[in-house]
Order: sequence, then structure tokens, then C-alpha cells
Amino acid sequence: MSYEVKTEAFEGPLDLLLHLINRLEIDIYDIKMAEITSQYMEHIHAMRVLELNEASEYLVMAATLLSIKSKMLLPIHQDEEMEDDFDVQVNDPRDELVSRLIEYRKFKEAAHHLNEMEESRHLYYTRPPADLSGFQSNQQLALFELDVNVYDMLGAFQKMLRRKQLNAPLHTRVSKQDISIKTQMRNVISTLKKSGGKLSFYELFPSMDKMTIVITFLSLLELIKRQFVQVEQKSNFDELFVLLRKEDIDSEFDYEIDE
Amino acid sequence: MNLTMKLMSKVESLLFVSGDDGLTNKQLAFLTDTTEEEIDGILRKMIQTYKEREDRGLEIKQLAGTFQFVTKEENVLCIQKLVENPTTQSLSQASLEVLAIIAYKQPITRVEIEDIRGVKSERPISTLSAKGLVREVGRAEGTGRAILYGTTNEFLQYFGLQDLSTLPPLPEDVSTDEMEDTDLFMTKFQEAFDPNE
Amino acid sequence: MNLTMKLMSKVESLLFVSGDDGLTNKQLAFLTDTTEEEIDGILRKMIQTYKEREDRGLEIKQLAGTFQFVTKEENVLCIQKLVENPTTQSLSQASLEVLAIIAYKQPITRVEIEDIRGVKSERPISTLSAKGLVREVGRAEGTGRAILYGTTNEFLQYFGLQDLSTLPPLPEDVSTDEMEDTDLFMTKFQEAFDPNE
Repeated sequence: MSYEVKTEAFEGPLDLLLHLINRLEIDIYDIKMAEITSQYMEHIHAMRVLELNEASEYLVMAATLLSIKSKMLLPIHQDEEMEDDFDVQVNDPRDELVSRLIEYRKFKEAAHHLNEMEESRHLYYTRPPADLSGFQSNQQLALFELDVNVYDMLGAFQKMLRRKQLNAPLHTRVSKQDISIKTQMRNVISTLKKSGGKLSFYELFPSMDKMTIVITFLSLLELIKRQFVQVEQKSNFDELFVLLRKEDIDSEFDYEIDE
Repeated sequence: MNLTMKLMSKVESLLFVSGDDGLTNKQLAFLTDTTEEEIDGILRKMIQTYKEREDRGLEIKQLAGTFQFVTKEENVLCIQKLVENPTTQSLSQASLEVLAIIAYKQPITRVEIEDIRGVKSERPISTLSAKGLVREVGRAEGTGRAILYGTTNEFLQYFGLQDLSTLPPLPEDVSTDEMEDTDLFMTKFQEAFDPNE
Repeated sequence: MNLTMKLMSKVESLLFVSGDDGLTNKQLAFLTDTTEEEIDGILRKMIQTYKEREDRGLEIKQLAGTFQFVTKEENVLCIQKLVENPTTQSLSQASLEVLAIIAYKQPITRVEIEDIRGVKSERPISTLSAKGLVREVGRAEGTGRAILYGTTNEFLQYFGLQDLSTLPPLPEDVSTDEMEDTDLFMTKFQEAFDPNE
């Protein structure tokens, strides 16, 4: 039997096995090892383009299949069987593989549900919280100033990417230009300097161009890692702020980035 | 009656300014100087009114534990006209699988995720944490103290969930239970007759 | 009539997502596939309805040619309240870090705390003092006579500790210099103080 194989269609050896079981209409509780093994081998043969990393996983599974197949051909010795580790097998060499396949299948199905939820969530939109800083006194700012971790910031970035897509066709598009992270790090620093060392996270992303947004974000992460800047949030309801931590950084900055 | 209207007006203002942070009924009661019971009644009424009225483009939804305004689904097309790339980038199959495992098994280590999938999962995990959908929630006991992953609030927002309990139940396979029962039986059987014990 | 209602619904959705940027009547006409004249009529009607209805907390404001939603002035007090009372939340990561350092290393100066964390820690320290969890317990010897910080009785109560000796022992191999180790230390610390345990 010959057919086309799409490597990217499989999420690993277990996914491939489930596919074969489905296609060959095999009972998952009574897998015909000879048939599935030969089909599996045929597939991985056709999937030679695999990354080395993944290939090893497919090959380990191939070895497992062969070993199960050969075990099933052997006559069962009752005594040996008793001495086996219970975790591995009690009576059927296929048991472990079957339970792995069933466990994996559960999550594959769950992933499918998530995909459906993702699609229906794309049908409605929210908006960012309003900027209420005009209502806030300096005293309150000091009292409620709380740092946030990188995950909060990543979340904020993700939200921002969704937000920044809005309005795009109604504005003149930013012409595409290649900027490096290094350059953008300098830009962020000088933008921060110009605004007195503190700026709203979102104000660092005035551009609508996705590439620029991504580069700016990466440069921001780099600056945080190098402790040039710090991210803060006043409270639950407020915006993220980026603070400049090192004042006269130009020489150090150039040195560090250029290395 | 007049008071109810005024309360609705306040709730509308508050939900509007809080955006996708949203507010809980407790917070709304506190901010409008009223009781949670009253707020619950008001919210029920508002949720229904918004849904029914054809001239309203907003709805109130409970997302990630808070009440928030969202646009009506029927208006998705004209909102997408505002959007640069109408086909919103969806998560890859690999990311969805990893996310499903983390969502149902959290807290969980990378190795445990890879055991279930049978394939390396470093890349989807870092994609997911870059998207703010999963995060490190602690360290496993024992040597190595591997990172434990869990889902975030953004995960709930992204999939339109109220909280983790509103995730659809993990598909269970009845036959797995049967198998386990057999295993248990065999184990018991062997324990009873194993001469070494 | 039905079409007018649908159009109003679309305009409401669009104004909602466009936020502070707002939209011009021209943009609204383009996005809803209709004429500017029709949009003008619809907007006039909507502006009036929102203003008159007591149960509405939003108004449409025209600013420099764009239309946008704003909250009604009469609700300013409850929005003020929202700003002034961020929900009582658990301590931030930074505050927890600083608190852990003070708890285990007291008495300790701000500079020493900052050396351990590698970041400025003035704000978390003042948050913690404002919350009454840490206080000034003396002055360091030498020039400057820097403030020494320690934990308070309220700290013990807050975390359900009998006294400082009932703090969980610090893992021996923790070197607070490294990020990961700090995380590990924090995990322990948070585990120890998890109210569920």
C-alpha cells in the first residue's frame, strides 16, 4: 500500500501510531503488532527529512514496536512472567503502549476542544482598561506601587499585540525598515531619557508595524535582563511602567552590546 | 426603580473603564455602595437586556473570574475590518496539545509533558510562555527541582473561560478504567501468590 | 427599523473597541458599509438616547471630529473610588522577596537588601512598612547610619507564626545571588506561607 506522508501532520510517534490505528481500523485494545510495525516503519522511512531531535523519538518507538512484536512471538514462561516488574507488564507486552496511546489520545481530544474554544473566542472583543491616572494622587502611587514579574509583562505584551492590530487600515502604514535589537535598545533608552526616565509600557510601542513591535519588545527584555530598565505596575487596575535604572549608561551600554 | 437605573448606570461606567481587567460582583458592590445580592440581581438583568436588545453592540461576559464588556459576536465582521490581519493567528497543534496537558495536569514539569506526548516539547512550551498563556508556578521536589508549569489568567481570557473549573471535562475513556481494574486484580493476585513475599 | 437597530449595535461595538482613539463618521460609514449621512443620523439618535436614559453609564462624545465613548459625569465618584481602592491583593513578588530577605536576615539595611536582590528596593520596602509588616528597628554603625529593617508583630500574625524561630529553615545551599536560586528560595518561602496549608 502506498500513500503520501505529510511529516508535519504528526505530533510525534504516538500521534503517528494513533493515525495508523485509525486508518487501519485496528482495535486499540488488540493491536496487530506485525501490521502496525510494518506500517510504522514505512512511514518513518518516508519521513527521512525529520529533524535529528525528533527522528530519535520516532526511532525509539520503532525499537519498542519491534521488541513488543518479538515478545509476542515468544512462548510465555509462567515463572519468568512472575518475576517481571509489575510496572512494566503483567501479561500482555502491549499493555504499556496501549495505555500511553489512550492517555495521549485524551489530550489530543482536549487540544481539539481548546481549538474550538479559541475560534469562538475570536468572535468577540474586549478593550483595555481606561487610563485613570488623572484620578490618582502621587500619594496613592507611592502606596500601591507593586512590581510585576515577567509573566505579567508577557501577558501585557500579548494583549497589546491584539490591541495594536486595531485601527491599522485607517492609519497610514509605517514603512517597513530593518532595525536591529541593538539599535532598538538604544532607541528605548533614549526615549526613556527624554521622558524623564519613566514611560508607560504601551507608549514604547507607538508603531503599528508588527515587526517593530516585536523588535522593541525583544530589546526591552534584553534591557530588563541587563538591568538597564525595570517594569512596574501601580495596581491591578493600572498600566505597566518602564523605568530607566541606570542613568549614564552610554559607554557601558555600547561596550556591553558590542561584545 | 430610579435607584435601580442609577445602579445600572454606575455598573455600566465601571465595567467600561475597567476593560478586560473586569470587576467581580464583590468589587462592584463595594464601588457602588450596595450589597452583592443587589449587584447579582442587577447584573442578571443587565446581561439579559444587553443580549436581547438588537440595538446594543455590547454584552456582559464573565471572563477569568470577572465581569467584562465584550462586543456582540454578530458584529465580528465589521470589527475585523478594523483589524490588520483578519485571520487571527491561532495556536499550532503542538502548542494546543502542550497547553491541554498543562491545563488539565497543572502543576506539571516539562519531562512529564514529554512523557505524555512522546515527543520533545521545549519549543511549544516557550511559545506558550511567550504568549503569556502558561507560566512557571513553582519547582518540583527532588533532584533537579524541575520547573512546574501552570496556566495564567491570560489563558482564561484567551479561551473565554470564567475559571479553570469551566474547562470542558477531560475526555475519559471508560475502557481505561477497566484496564486498570484488571491490572489491580492481577497485582493483588500476584501479591497473594508471590512466593518471595 | 430593524436595520437601524443593527447599525446602532455595530456602531456601539466599534466605538467600544476603538477606545480613546475614537472613530470619525467617515470611518464608521466605511466599517458598517453605509453612508456618512446615515451614520450622522444614527449618531445623533444614539447621542441623545445615551444622554437621556438613566440606566446608561456611557455617553458619546465628539472630539476633534472623532466620536468616542466616555463615562457619564454623574458616576465620577464611583470611578474615583475604583482608583483609590485597588482590590486588596496579595503581596507582589517584589514585596515578597524583600519581606523574605528582611525576615531571614534582620536587622538589615536597604543597601544590603538591594545587594541581594540586585535591584532597587525602596518601593517594596515602603509598601511593606505601609502595610505594617516591617519597621525600622535601629541604625547601622558607621557613616550614614543607615536604617536597619526588621519584621513586626503584625508580620507574625499575618503569616500565622508563633515567633521568628518558627520560620521554616532556610535551605543551606541557597545562594541568593543567582536568579534561579532566588526563585527557589521564594518558592519555599511562599509554600511555607501558603494560607491553604
